[in-house]
Amino acid sequence: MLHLIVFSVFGLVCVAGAVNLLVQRHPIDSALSLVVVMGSLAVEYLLLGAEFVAAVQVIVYAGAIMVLFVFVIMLLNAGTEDRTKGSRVAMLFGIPGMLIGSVLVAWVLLEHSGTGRVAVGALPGPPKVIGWLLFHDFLLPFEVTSVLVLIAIMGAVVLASHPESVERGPTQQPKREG
Amino acid sequence: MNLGEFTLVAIVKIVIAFIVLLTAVAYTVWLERKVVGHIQNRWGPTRVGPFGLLQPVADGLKFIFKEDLTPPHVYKPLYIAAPMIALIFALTSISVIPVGNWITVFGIHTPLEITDVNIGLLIVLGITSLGVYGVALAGWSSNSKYSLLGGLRASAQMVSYEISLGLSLVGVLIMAGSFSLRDIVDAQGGTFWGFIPRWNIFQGQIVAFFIYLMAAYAETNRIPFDLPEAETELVAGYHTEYSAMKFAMFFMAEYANMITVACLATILFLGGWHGPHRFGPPLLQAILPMFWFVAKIFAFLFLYIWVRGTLPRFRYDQLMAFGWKFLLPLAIANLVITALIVALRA
Amino acid sequence: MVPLSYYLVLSGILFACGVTGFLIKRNIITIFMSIELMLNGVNLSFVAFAAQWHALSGQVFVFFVMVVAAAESAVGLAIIIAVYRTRETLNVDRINLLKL
Amino acid sequence: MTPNLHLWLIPLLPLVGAALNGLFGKRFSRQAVAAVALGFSGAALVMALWIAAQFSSLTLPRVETLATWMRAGDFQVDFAFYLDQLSLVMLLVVTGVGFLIHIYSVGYMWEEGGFYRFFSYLNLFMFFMLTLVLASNYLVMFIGWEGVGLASYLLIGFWFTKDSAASAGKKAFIVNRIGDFGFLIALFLMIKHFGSLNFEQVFRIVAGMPAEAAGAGLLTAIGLLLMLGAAGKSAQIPLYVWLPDAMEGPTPVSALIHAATMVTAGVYMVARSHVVFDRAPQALMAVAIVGTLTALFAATIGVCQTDIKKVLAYSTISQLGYMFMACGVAAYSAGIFHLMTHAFFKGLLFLAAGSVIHAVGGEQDMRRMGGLRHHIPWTFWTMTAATFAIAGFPPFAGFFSKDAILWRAYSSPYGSWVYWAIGVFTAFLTSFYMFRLWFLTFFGEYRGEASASEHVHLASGSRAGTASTHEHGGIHESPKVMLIPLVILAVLSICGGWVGSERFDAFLSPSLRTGVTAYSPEQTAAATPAPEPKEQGGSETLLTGISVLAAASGLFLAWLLYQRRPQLPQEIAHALDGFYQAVLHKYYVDEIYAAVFVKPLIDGSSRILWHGIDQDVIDATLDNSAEGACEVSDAMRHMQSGNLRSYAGWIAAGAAVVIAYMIWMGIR
Repeated sequence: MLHLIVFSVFGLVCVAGAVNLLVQRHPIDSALSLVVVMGSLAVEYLLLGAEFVAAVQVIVYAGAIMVLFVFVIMLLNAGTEDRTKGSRVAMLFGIPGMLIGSVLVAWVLLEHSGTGRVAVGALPGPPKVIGWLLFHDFLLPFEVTSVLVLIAIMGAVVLASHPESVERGPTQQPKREG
Repeated sequence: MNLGEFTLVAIVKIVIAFIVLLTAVAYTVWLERKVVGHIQNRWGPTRVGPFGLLQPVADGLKFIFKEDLTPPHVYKPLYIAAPMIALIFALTSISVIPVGNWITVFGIHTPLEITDVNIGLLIVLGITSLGVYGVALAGWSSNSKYSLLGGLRASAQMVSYEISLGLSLVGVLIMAGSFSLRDIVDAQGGTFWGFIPRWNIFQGQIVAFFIYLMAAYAETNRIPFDLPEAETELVAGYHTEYSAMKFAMFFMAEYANMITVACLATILFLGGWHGPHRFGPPLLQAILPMFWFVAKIFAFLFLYIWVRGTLPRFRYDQLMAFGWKFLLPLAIANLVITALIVALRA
Repeated sequence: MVPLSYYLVLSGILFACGVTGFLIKRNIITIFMSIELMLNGVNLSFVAFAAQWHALSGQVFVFFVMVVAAAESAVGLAIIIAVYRTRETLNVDRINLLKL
Repeated sequence: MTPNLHLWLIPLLPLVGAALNGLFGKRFSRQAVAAVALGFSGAALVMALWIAAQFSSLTLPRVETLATWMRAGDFQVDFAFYLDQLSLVMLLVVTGVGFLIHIYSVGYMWEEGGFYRFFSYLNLFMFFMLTLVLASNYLVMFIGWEGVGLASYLLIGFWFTKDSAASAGKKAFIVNRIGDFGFLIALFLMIKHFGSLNFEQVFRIVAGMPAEAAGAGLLTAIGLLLMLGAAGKSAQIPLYVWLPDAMEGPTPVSALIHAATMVTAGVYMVARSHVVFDRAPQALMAVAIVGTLTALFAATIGVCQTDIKKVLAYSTISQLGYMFMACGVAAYSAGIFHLMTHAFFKGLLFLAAGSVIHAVGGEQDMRRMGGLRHHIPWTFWTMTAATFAIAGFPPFAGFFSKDAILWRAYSSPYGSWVYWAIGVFTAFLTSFYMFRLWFLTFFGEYRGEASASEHVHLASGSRAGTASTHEHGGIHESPKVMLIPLVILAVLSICGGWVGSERFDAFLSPSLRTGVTAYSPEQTAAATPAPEPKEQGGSETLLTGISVLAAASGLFLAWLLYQRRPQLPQEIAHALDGFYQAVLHKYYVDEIYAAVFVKPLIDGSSRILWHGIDQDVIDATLDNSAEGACEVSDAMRHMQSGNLRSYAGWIAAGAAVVIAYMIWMGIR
């Protein structure tokens, strides 16, 4: 019972955050709602026993990725969005498609697979075991992902740096007075 | 232990923890003013109470009774929320930090911390990583260029240094093999050859301690990395537009963070509540561990203040270069070497 | 005890919110956040299924999703900065040069 | 067991040399290139000699397996090397003559561009040739077989800027392909029917086949196909056309590849497969007939050639025909004997011819030579030895081997007096055209241009563009490095035959004769009737006398026509105008091939394959589908509005469709 209550509370917070993301017109509000969603999702993970996932969710998603978003919003000084009407397709096809798809999926989930029940801490994911999995069963994906991250870092640096400094190259940057 | 008892104990512990923490925050401020004063050949606070000991109380009263000013053109919801976010996260992280062994009081056996979780370190890291929102949002919502610059600096700086901070801790984690702060402290009990304590700092993690120290200074926006509030260039950085209690919240958050960091350093590197062999009567023996713990925290805080009174401020690009080009590779090297040594020893 | 399908429905709702955000938001950063929202929804279903089938690989997958999301946001935000530098707008309706 | 001989080292050493020169030779000095090439081929020679020295203590045949190459079910092929008396002889010939020609090439090619390339190819050739010779199964042999073809192609086209050289290389390659095609099919037949390519296994199976099956279709087919392969490689009718053109390559190449070693690979292969041929009399007869006809046919063409190297080329074809004839009458040892002596004297002839060409500055037409014997005495004397050897004068090497062949052609159970008669007539022709060459080149007056030095510059300039610093003071003797191999080969040409065919036969018998009996003695007795001596003793001496007489009459005729009465050839040519023209134009074989095979092929591929299939079907399909795609995308591109959210809308709608479809599929 307690489980259901906690689940419902944080589930509602989650959904509220998601909806708030849609409703808010200022990106920083949307970003903060997303942080709320992520935080409550971390609690849901904890409920499922995935303590390490929950911690990483907070540290990486809320603590790093979203900070990056907020940082960019601040950097670009993004204002409230203007409701331009650039796309009829999104309204005519996208929204109905999305609705149809989610209704279908929800129907299938509720009708056909609603038998399983999970208890609190259904599957503990201790860091030790997860680390073992990562470095044994999933070693190749792990290494590939690390390469991906490296590429992403370099890509981000190149993309975000000023075009002039890229042309000049790092070696020819003028020495700063120190 | 039934639910009611559990709740009661939890509430009691929370209350005690917060009272102690807030007091500690207040007296850390006093300590800082006093020490910096002496470093600069001044007296520091002397007027209120003996040695100015009542100065924090006076300051608190002043903050509470000041007019709560909200400048125009600020983005109000976030302007109000930002200091709260900062303070809440700063205070929350103390909840998983153990200050001593299990004790039995009034027949209740309980650990000396608010809650004992097996991923305590991760929770502390998570909560402190959320603390940056307070600073960043304060800077942005103030709608002032000084604040914005401060906020930008803060978020970039904290995200950057968090990586080195996290990596410096991994070495300790490998040595202890657990995320639980209590396990980490327990792993540091005993001595080498009877006189060198088996603290992590003496077990080859001295480099990690150095990285942690640097990253922690940056994370708490302290000199020499206090760029977000660099008063000579940004007036007061992200809290330029804040006053009265809201300003006090930022102030308290900063010192609470310092204490958290000091606690963490004590637990991870300085052997927690382990100290010299126990002596004296049983009561003393029960209290001594806590004394060692507090003493170490005090030493760490003193180091903080000492550095503040001594070092100048870094330039921003120097800060970033230091973090990415020196600390991060060093942390990675330390991690690799530690892992190698542990693997070889196993 | 909570039925597994509750978790799945919750993740579905989050995912649908993400899709909707992608469709109705004009700010490119918000659109990007909608993608993160979708990823979060998927992550929840991963963890829920992991609990259902007692297979930790579900949780491991969440890590991979997170890492990919981190890489993606780093590159994506860099692209956004580059776009903003040239177009001086974040409204995707105004960034539509890629057409016939 | 004797200790491991490391047979694999022998082919590998030249390969290392080839790799070194090929990869880094460009930066080496000429001396270094020559040192590498000579060092590695010389090392191979030393190893071969070392093995030969241990010969008496070896148990032959021996197989040394290096690694498994492929395995499919029961079928297995190893990288394995095989050493018996036959391959030992071939090994010595190839490494010995090869090394001498390497030495010679250093002098001959010194002025040329692409020096390192030449030696890299030459070493590569050695590698493949040794692989071929040492192979222990048909597939490894095929590697060598194809490899020497490749090396031959590369070396014929060594002056690839010259159009004729490039096309000669291509011609050699393509004509060889036809032969290889036969060889390959023979291999496939073996795999299918015997399940192995290993010499020992195949021969054991073949020897074990019942008598009535022996000589039946399968073995005949395999034999004929192997013969086709051998004919391609050894330039027999009808695939000989590439060899004369192959003279476009540098002269040492002609000596090494197109006289001494590679072209004899076919003979070696037939001898190696003798177990198969012994059981297939029809195939054997085909070999004999092809060999005999080739011998005669090429000799007649050789009579009229004026290019010194072309004469030698046709002579080579003719001599190879002799070897085939010998194999065709099951006198394999005689064939191999002739192969060996031929390697000595024909190699020498080519090298000496090269020396002559070198001396007169690139001129190859004998009509512009003459009277050279005083200018280049060393060349003259060595060439004389070789000429007498090939003509078959005793006691030169050629006499013994040719005599053995002719005698066996007459006396062998498979033989016939027809083979013998044609052989003797060919011997007469051989003697005639060789002495014609000899007289034209070395006697009489010098008929070339007065100042040969101009010629030299033109020639070397056109060849490699190196305006040589080397001083060509008119006609001059070649450097020592070229003469030493000549002398060695001359000694071999004189003495090489003294072992005598009987002793050689006895030496080779373990691999060529006991092979049969070892595998199944009683079968041999049934299949090959014991060689009933036709008319021994007196008739052999008589026949020998006749062949020596034929050689002597050839010498006399050549002396008469080209020394005594130099105007006579013209008159004879006029008298026999039609026939002379035909012979001069090599019986128009090239033209016939061009008209019968090449032109229909080109027409067919350009009309049907190019215009018909490629342009009208394949290209048209692509063009039309591309145009269709253009039109469709022209209509569809309006979907691509450039608006991100529209794209997202399409994705969402599409995803909904996919979800609906999958759910529908799941429900159904």
